[in-house]
Amino acid sequence: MDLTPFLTQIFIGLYKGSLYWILALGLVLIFGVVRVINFAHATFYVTGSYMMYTFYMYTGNFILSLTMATLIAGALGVAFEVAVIRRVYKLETIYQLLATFAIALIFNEAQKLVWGKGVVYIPIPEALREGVSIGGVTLNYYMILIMVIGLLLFIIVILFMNNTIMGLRIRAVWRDPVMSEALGVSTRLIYTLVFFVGAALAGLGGALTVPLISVGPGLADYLIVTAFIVVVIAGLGSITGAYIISVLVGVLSSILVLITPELDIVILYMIAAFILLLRPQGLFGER
Amino acid sequence: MSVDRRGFIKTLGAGVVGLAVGAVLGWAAKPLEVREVTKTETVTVPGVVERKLPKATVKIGVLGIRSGLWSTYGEFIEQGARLAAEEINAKGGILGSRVELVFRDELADVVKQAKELVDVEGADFIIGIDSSGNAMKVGGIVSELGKILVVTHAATHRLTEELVYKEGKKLIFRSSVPVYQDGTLAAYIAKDLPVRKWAGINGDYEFGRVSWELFTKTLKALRPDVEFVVDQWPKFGTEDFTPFISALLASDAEALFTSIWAIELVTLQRQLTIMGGYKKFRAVISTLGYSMDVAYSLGTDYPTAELGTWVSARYMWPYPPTKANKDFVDRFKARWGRLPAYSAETTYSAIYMLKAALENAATLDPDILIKTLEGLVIMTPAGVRWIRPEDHQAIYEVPYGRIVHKGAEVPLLEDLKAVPAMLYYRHPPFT
Amino acid sequence: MLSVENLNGYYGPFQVLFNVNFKVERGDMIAIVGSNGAGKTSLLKSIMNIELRKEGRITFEGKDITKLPTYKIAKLGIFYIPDTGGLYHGLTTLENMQLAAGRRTIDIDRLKEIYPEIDALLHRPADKLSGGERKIVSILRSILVETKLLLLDEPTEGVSPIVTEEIYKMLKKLNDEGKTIIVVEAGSRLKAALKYVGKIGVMRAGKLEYFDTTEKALKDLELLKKLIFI
Amino acid sequence: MSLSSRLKGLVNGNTVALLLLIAFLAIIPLTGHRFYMYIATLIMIMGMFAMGYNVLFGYVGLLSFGHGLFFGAGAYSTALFTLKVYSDPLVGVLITVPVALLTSIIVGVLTLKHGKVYFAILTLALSMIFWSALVKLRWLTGGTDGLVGIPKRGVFVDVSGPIVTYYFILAFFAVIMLGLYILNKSRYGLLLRALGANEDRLPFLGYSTFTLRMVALTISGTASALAGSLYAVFYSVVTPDVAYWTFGAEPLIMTLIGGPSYFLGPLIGALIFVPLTTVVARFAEYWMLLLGIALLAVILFFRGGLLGFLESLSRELKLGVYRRWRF
Repeated sequence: MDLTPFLTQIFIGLYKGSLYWILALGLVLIFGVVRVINFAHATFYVTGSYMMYTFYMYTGNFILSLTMATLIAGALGVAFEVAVIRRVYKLETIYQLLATFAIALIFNEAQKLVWGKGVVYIPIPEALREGVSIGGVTLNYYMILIMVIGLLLFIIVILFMNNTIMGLRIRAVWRDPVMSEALGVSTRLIYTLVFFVGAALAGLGGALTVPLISVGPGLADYLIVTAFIVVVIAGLGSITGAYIISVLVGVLSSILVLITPELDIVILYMIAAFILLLRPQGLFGER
Repeated sequence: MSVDRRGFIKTLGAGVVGLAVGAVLGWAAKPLEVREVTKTETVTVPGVVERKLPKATVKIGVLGIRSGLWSTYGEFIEQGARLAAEEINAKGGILGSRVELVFRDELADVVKQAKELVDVEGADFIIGIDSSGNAMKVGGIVSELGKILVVTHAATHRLTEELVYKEGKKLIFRSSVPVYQDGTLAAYIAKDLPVRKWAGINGDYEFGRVSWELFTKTLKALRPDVEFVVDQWPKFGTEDFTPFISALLASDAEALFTSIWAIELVTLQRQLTIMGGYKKFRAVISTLGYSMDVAYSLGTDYPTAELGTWVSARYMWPYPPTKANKDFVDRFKARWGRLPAYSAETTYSAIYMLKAALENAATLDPDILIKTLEGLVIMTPAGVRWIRPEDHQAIYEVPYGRIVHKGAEVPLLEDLKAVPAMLYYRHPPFT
Repeated sequence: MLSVENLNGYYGPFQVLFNVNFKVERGDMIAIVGSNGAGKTSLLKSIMNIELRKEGRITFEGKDITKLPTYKIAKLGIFYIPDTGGLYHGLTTLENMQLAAGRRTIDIDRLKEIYPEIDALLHRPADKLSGGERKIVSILRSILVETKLLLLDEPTEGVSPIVTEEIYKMLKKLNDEGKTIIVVEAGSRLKAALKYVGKIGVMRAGKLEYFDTTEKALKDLELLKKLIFI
Repeated sequence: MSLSSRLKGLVNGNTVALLLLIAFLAIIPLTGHRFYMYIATLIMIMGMFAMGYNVLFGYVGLLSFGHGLFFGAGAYSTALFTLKVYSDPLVGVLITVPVALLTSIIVGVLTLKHGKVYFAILTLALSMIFWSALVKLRWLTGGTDGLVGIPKRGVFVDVSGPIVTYYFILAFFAVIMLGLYILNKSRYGLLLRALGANEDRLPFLGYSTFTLRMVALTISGTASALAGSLYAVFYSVVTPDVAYWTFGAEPLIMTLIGGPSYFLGPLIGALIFVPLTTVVARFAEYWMLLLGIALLAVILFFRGGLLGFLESLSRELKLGVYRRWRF
């Protein structure tokens, strides 16, 4: 049996998984620390995409555009936290959810007013246009870059969380915000910081995909839904779990395309629901 | 399909006619009764004076996708409709009555919008509708609305075959080509290509399924030696096709058929290029590949396969090369700053269809208008449209063409291949 | 040093503190006792501005802290230890210490002065410590920062009598070094507390019913018991 | 004084409002204006959906993101039954009751054992499975294009005229509203609300939390399914959209607009939401923008919903009128 098709599907799955991970990481951080389920995450993602496009159109500089897109998405995250989320922290979960949902609606439409209704994309950087060819499928260097960035982000986040005071404080707020306050940690600052990081990560994900996936209003929805599934399966609040599950979901859904093209999403939802029924806290979550 | 199709194939021999004579031949190939109907259409009514409509304004409700990801399509519909209305009003309206348009977003509960158009806005006609599901919904309640509905984009054959022909919902008409264009005609293009093994990637919904089914069935009948080695079904709204593409590329297919459209098609084409699809597939057929949103988005990046990237749409601005069409394209470009997309033309022509019917009948009574519209033949930018009486489907030709780059902002077409519409359309009784 | 004036506290629509007034002098070691639900924990939380809504005025070293966010109150030198000890599960003892210390380095020798066996605990996760060890670690954290006032919520709850003694000795040592301490204790710990503290308060049904020196309290022991247990 | 106060006790604000509303709905067809009838029908259907939803949300305090599942189950069981088994709208609507009971019990067994957050996530997951099954099982459900031609004319009843359809739906609406009203006044309703207010204390009273929640879910699911069923009859078309989570979130939005802690809150919400989206949709492209802004305003400034706002207003004016509208 020729295994090449499976190898290429696994490769593609790893690349897709890395994208899910970049989004899931922001969701996990925001949910874990701030305890807000952020429906507006796609907003930051799409903002990153459009900013990438806009800056690239003006400067033609890939790295600069990527940096600016990430920072602007992060800044939007901060604005959002300060203007809206801060007012709903103390309310019931449902109001937080709806607030993020409302923001998502508003931004989706607002983006259309600014960037129009069509799709935009930018070319892949010159140096990364080619790729490795396996069995007729080109494994593009740019896709490999996304996988590497995903892995690097994982290493950086784990090192940051375990080896810096700020990381320690974030973990502390994650577990017990009240006690952290009593120890002199400003949870408000941490919340804002986490929103910045989460939104910036989503923006980075959005910016990175512009050369590969065309961007239009609302196009990130499916990606975000999958990232949510990842976070839920992994357990709300587990960083390592989110990485592992992102990659697994990427690879699994990619292989399902090959073997049961009919049923890929159904199977994914079924697996997610099955895991939830057995372990509502998710595979890596604590109760 | 109807019994006389084989006869057509014989008469027309190759079945494919050249660009220059395409329109003329296609016209000539139409059955005799069509030409007879022409006469009734051309008969003007010199004897009657003071022909007027009972209302000073004819209101046309226009439905289209105006919010969310697909709102470009609603925009095309709106631009086509506005252009037609502006032209008509500038020339004194329809029998002296002004045309007024009311636009509604079909994504905000299409049935509610349709009812509101009729009951609150007082629309005399409803036109437009992008999504097949929505067309079926409005089609389902059309007798309750009591107004003529002209669908200008949604392509499901069930609308005309089931609702009009089988269920007798005579108020429904369609000015745009149905899914036959995507499935059946594509097979006529495919049969002449020197490839045997086909791959398919289509949306996992009615339109994608039917396109692929018609394509494979027709092609197999025309060329029994072909094989369909792989088919993939991404769902509606897929933003990343990479897993599907790599599954396609893992097969030994030599050519690719796709009915994916709009934004998704842009992504699909780019990712195909990136992943080496255009090194592998010698030919690509993209049934809605010359929709203007796609052509503008891809621009000079529009990939070309060795044996051609064959594209079509429900109307393509370079075809037919008639003066009427050229004038329309110029007027459209002057008005909106871009080339007309297909739903702009189909909506534009729908309004002119209504105009013709109103001028003939001089009434707003739907029953009389239905009779007038049935069998109507009218010259439109897309060529001559004949409204088939049985299923109220407008019959006209749209060719397939090969994408070429000539340094323009949008890619152009070469080797336009037109096949007479009567040849590849399904015919009553649609068995 | 700390003064609480006309303090009323609410959880949602429910009032839990009623017009509480008292003053704490520098170097005091105070125990506030009361039965379950008497409002002791609420009192500490309202000083720290955690969770409840309040009316009244609280000043610390002359500064009005009533409306300050919790972390700013903490930064003024008030260290609060909840009844759970407030250690973070999943974090090691050392990480828990570091969290309190912030960017300061942890002076292990200083910790050893107070609690010699600290070495054995440093690298164990906080949830793997025994109940007594947890309480001790949670108190030790307070000496890593310039704590002026230490607020403890039932530091000896669920701990053996021997460890209770150990904890109180440790607190006494800190008090001798100049730290002001307020301990909240369940009624059953009244006797243990009386051995070490200088002032005693009794809460009942959200009111501070008694507040005086230990000497005086020892004379009023019967009254105290009545207040606590009835 | 004593007589008027006794009268006040008897004539609860809810009773009057409900009866007035039903009477008002009953005379709408007399205007002969089909669009008003259409809007009123939608208000009835979505109102039923939201009122059913609130049995779970407002009474028991459980947040469901999967109510599209019940609505969709109702719509599809009616559609499939009338199209494939027995062509009659009345039987088609009634058949949803056993279907809804079964669905509720299955969903309940799977989701009610866990905490509130997990309930929200699990209901969302289950409804998405249901939705993707509707999309994928094309041979049965017609895929994304749905099922068309659900009959209005049947063996027992013929509701093919718009006025007949209207009264057919109004009859079900009235029955369900009165049923929910009786539930609300009954001891069971009180228990359910007590459960929402304080779940810790109830087991001591001899009631299992699980059983009570299951009862609430079943009532809620059945009302939602009936709404879905009438929706199918009304439109003659069903598509998988009705099972998608965003559709399932609409009753939640209506409930929040009206006020979840008032018996009629969700219905008032539907009364505002349905015409509002109709008006706002005229701004074509921007209607979702306006919806977002409206939602945000409700969350930030009017969390008690319209009735909550009115209550605090009437309290300010020392009238206390809307207090009697509470559960």
